[in-house]
Amino acid sequence: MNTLTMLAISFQPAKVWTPDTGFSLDGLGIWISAILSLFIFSFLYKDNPLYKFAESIFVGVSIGYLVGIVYHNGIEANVYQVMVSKLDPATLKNLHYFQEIKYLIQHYHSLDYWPLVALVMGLLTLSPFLTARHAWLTSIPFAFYMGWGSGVAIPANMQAAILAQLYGTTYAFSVVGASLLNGTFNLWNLLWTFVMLLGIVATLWYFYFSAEHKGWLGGGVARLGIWFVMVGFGAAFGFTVMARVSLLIGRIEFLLKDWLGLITY
Amino acid sequence: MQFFERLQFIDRRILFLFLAAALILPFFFPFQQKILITQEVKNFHRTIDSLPEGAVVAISFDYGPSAMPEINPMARAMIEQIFQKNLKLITYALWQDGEPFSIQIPEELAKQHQKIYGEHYVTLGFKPGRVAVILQMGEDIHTAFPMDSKGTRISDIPLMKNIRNYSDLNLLIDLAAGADPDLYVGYAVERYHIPFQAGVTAVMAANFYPYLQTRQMKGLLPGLKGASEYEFMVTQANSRQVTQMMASQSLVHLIMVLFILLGNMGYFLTKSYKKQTQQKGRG
Amino acid sequence: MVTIAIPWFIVLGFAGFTVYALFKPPLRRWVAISIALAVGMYMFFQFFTTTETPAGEYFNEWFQRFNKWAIIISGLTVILAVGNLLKIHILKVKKLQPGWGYSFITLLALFTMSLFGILGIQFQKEGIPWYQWTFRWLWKTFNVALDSSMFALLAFFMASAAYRAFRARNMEASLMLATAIIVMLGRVPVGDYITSAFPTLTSWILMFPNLAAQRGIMMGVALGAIATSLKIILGIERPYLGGAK
Amino acid sequence: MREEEISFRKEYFIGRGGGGELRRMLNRLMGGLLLVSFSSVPAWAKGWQRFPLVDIERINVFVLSVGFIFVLLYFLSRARKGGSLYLRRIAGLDAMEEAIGRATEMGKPIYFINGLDPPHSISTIAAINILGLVARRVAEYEAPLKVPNVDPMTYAVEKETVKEAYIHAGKADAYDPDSVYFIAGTQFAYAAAVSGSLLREKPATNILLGYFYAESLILAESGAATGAIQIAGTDAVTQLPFFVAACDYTLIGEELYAASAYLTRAPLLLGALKAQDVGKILSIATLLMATFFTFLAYAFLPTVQESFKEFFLNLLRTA
Repeated sequence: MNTLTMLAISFQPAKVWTPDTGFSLDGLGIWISAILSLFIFSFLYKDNPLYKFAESIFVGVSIGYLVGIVYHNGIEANVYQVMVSKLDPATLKNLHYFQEIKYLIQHYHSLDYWPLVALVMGLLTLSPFLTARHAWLTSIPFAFYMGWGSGVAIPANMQAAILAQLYGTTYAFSVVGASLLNGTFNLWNLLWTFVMLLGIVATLWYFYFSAEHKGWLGGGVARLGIWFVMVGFGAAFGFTVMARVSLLIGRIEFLLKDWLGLITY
Repeated sequence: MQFFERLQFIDRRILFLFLAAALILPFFFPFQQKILITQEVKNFHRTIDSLPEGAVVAISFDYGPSAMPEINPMARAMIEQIFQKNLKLITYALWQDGEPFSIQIPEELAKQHQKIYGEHYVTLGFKPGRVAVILQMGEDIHTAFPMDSKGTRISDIPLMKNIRNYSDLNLLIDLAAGADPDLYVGYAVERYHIPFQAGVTAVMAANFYPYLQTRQMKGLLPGLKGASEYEFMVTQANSRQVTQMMASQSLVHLIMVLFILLGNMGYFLTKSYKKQTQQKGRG
Repeated sequence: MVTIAIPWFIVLGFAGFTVYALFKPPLRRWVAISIALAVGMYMFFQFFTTTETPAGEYFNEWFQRFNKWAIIISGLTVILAVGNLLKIHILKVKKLQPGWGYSFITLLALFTMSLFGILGIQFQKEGIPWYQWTFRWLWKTFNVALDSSMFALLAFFMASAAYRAFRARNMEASLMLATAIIVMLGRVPVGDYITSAFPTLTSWILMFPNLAAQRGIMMGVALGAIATSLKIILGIERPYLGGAK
Repeated sequence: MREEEISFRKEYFIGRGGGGELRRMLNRLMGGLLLVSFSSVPAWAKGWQRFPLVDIERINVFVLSVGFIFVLLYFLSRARKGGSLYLRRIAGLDAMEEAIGRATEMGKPIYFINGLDPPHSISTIAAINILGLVARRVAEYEAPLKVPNVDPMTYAVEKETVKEAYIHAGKADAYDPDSVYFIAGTQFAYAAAVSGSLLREKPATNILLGYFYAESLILAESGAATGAIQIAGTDAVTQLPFFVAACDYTLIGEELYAASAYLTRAPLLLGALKAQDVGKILSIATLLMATFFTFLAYAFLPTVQESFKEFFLNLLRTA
């Protein structure tokens, strides 16, 4: 493959307008995207108006997008549609807004009113923006949500992050132990399983604050703990480098391929 | 001495230059690399592969455009495998930015495999609430998602008629850019005992290895490397895009390691040089 | 019949309490505290009940109802995000503070995107294609480009941070450095070309020492999360009161 | 009582009976107790007999959770009463003291940078607690302090904290109202502004405490480039590697809370920390015992009953 000719021939930037197909919104979108990306990248030099411009758009569109999608997928689907779930969707679909309201009032007895409780609670988040005196009402939905979240979090954490992890560690030892009898024993397995146990115990001990980390045992295990933690962080660091680079590659690919058309595949 | 010290403080523009070169060159001079498949990816592939025909797999799209380069190839390969094996597919998103992906990718691939919406696959769209949705899906998917992404009541969709909650699903997969797999393990796997695995960005990957050992996660696809391995397993070859991205990735890692080593060399040499001069001064 | 009425009494009781508290300021925070306590306790104990009896099913029904409410409420917290954004930026534009132009752009982007979002994702009524199309176009052009560029930026900072700040100062930093280098080389095919030890060693690191450290940290974090959750339920810690104490 | 009713109750109270021998034993115990206590229920209370009971599969989670509640409440009440609860000194605190001293000697400012989270998040609470003490020490030495902020609410709280600290140190006139300031409202703008001023002012000491996101990298790196002593602390696990790489001392995860609790003796933090410590030491003990005995039983006692071998596994089983 002659890569150099590929470079020379295939310079086909995205087209906003062509004589055959006329104006292309897709092409325009790619151009805008590319320019905004470059604005963002200009931050590498220093903070500048172009970057600030792109950033202010970002803040606006990300929340604006959230508004649209939550309105439909959160409120329309989970409040309105649940309320009318006993009614015929085909009939509702063909009604205009006022007819629909009239229809709903007529069929008030077959509506589900439970979602309204949540809707009212949720709308209380508006209170700080409407009245300073009753801004405290906003604490009600948050209290519900946090109480709810805390209630489910306690058993879930106990089960998944503590008991299951203890079980997993113990289970590894039962497997190694059984392997002694059934002839699949491997010294490395035993050793690595032991390293795992040591690492968990040492890490837990490192984060134990009620005793001084002194002496050959206390101090030594704590030191071992921080070493294990550092190995863990090292792995995370290596992985993070990988992730950030991937994101940049993805962006460069967009610029080279979709925008400039330098590569074609 | 100056030279050693300078090794520590090479202008970052030079570093960026090297970085940019390592990133861009493979796009024009692509090279294929050997793919070594890791155990967690093999497990991931096998979990889907061992499902019987007609089994139902749900995929949760919990990532935004920022994680697109890493996770989209996973999503594509995964849905490819699911359609190849004639499994049923349900997609949804717990991150608002994941919704477009959860709709576009299955639709694209469904066209290639002649799959019919509503019979072979369903896209349920986005739902706010994360933990709330995960829990409610365990009890009743029909009330967590009253409508699909197109606005049809999901009780009217043939595929969803017999699917009430997690016990009717054969596998749950999370494609995540954040800590959502933690939530799935805590609130779905332990509570409802559903087989679960995840494809995650590399940033989060190291955190999930404990779950592999406890089998709370059947398999894991960590970052772009995981995606490339998995894609290779599914299609027996890497797509051009992933090959090129991995090539860039390789070069960039090499450059980074080189620079880190250079910096540290400078650090140590400067330190030992200083020590030597100090001793001389004392003598 | 009585059992069906009980939850209504409870819900109406809380509503009544709230209305009463509107006129009795000292009582206000107790509304929130009692709601957090009641809901938290319910969710906690529900976990340990079976659903195999009618009574258990009834317990479960309320569990589901709370879940559904949580979905709706967490959706509505978008009000808070929008409200705060509007408050800050409208003020800035009004007073023509420095940088009000950017605020204006933010507001414009917010309004355009939410308008097309609400009109564009039409569910029940037949959608107007123009809106839908524009919405998808806006998302693809602005959200995708800006979000991914913002994070792609980090690669550069990452590189310069790794080079300039990553020194083997002491034993801990050296261990981290060594692991990071092994993982960086072990997770790309190039590492395998240098020596096949890199991928093997990487797998070992991830499956044993890394697993041990992550598990230790995970257990510690879980204990912390349980403690925090308990404090929230019992009203010892009241983050939900926020500024409005 | 009719036979079928007894069998119904047995089945009902004893539950699904999955799991191993230990769980079955527990099931029998619980079921038996309940059977006895319910056999004399009067007819009018019959409806209550059908009230849902504990899912026996999850009894271990229940016992541990409830146990933890009591431990937590005990330590919280002791901490509130001002009882003597021992916490070891965190090494990072000495480093912090030293760093403040160095800044005074050099006459350069000290930067206190806290994360993006609002003031009610636990890491921000810990950071603000430490800020109070740092500010007091800084006031005593009369070194300049800078606290750039991103969250308006945190900004308001920290302003008060610093002011109080100066008054407490008897240096109210030395307090500079501009030392705590609002610098930017969004993540990257904040990172850019702070790293810009770090590079300009070249502070002697940077203290980064709180919950950080992707901006941690930019902040820590530009701080390291200026040659400042950097002390960081966060419980954001994904950001910790960067701090460890770029800072001279890092408070890892819970060390941040511990440092805060150690310095301020704030009952909320202290009590929770002690309860977590009990949880940790119990976990360590369980781990050592369970792995040791399970390994021995599986490796050297082939003839022993399966239920004995699985004793600990059953105790810990959740699925």
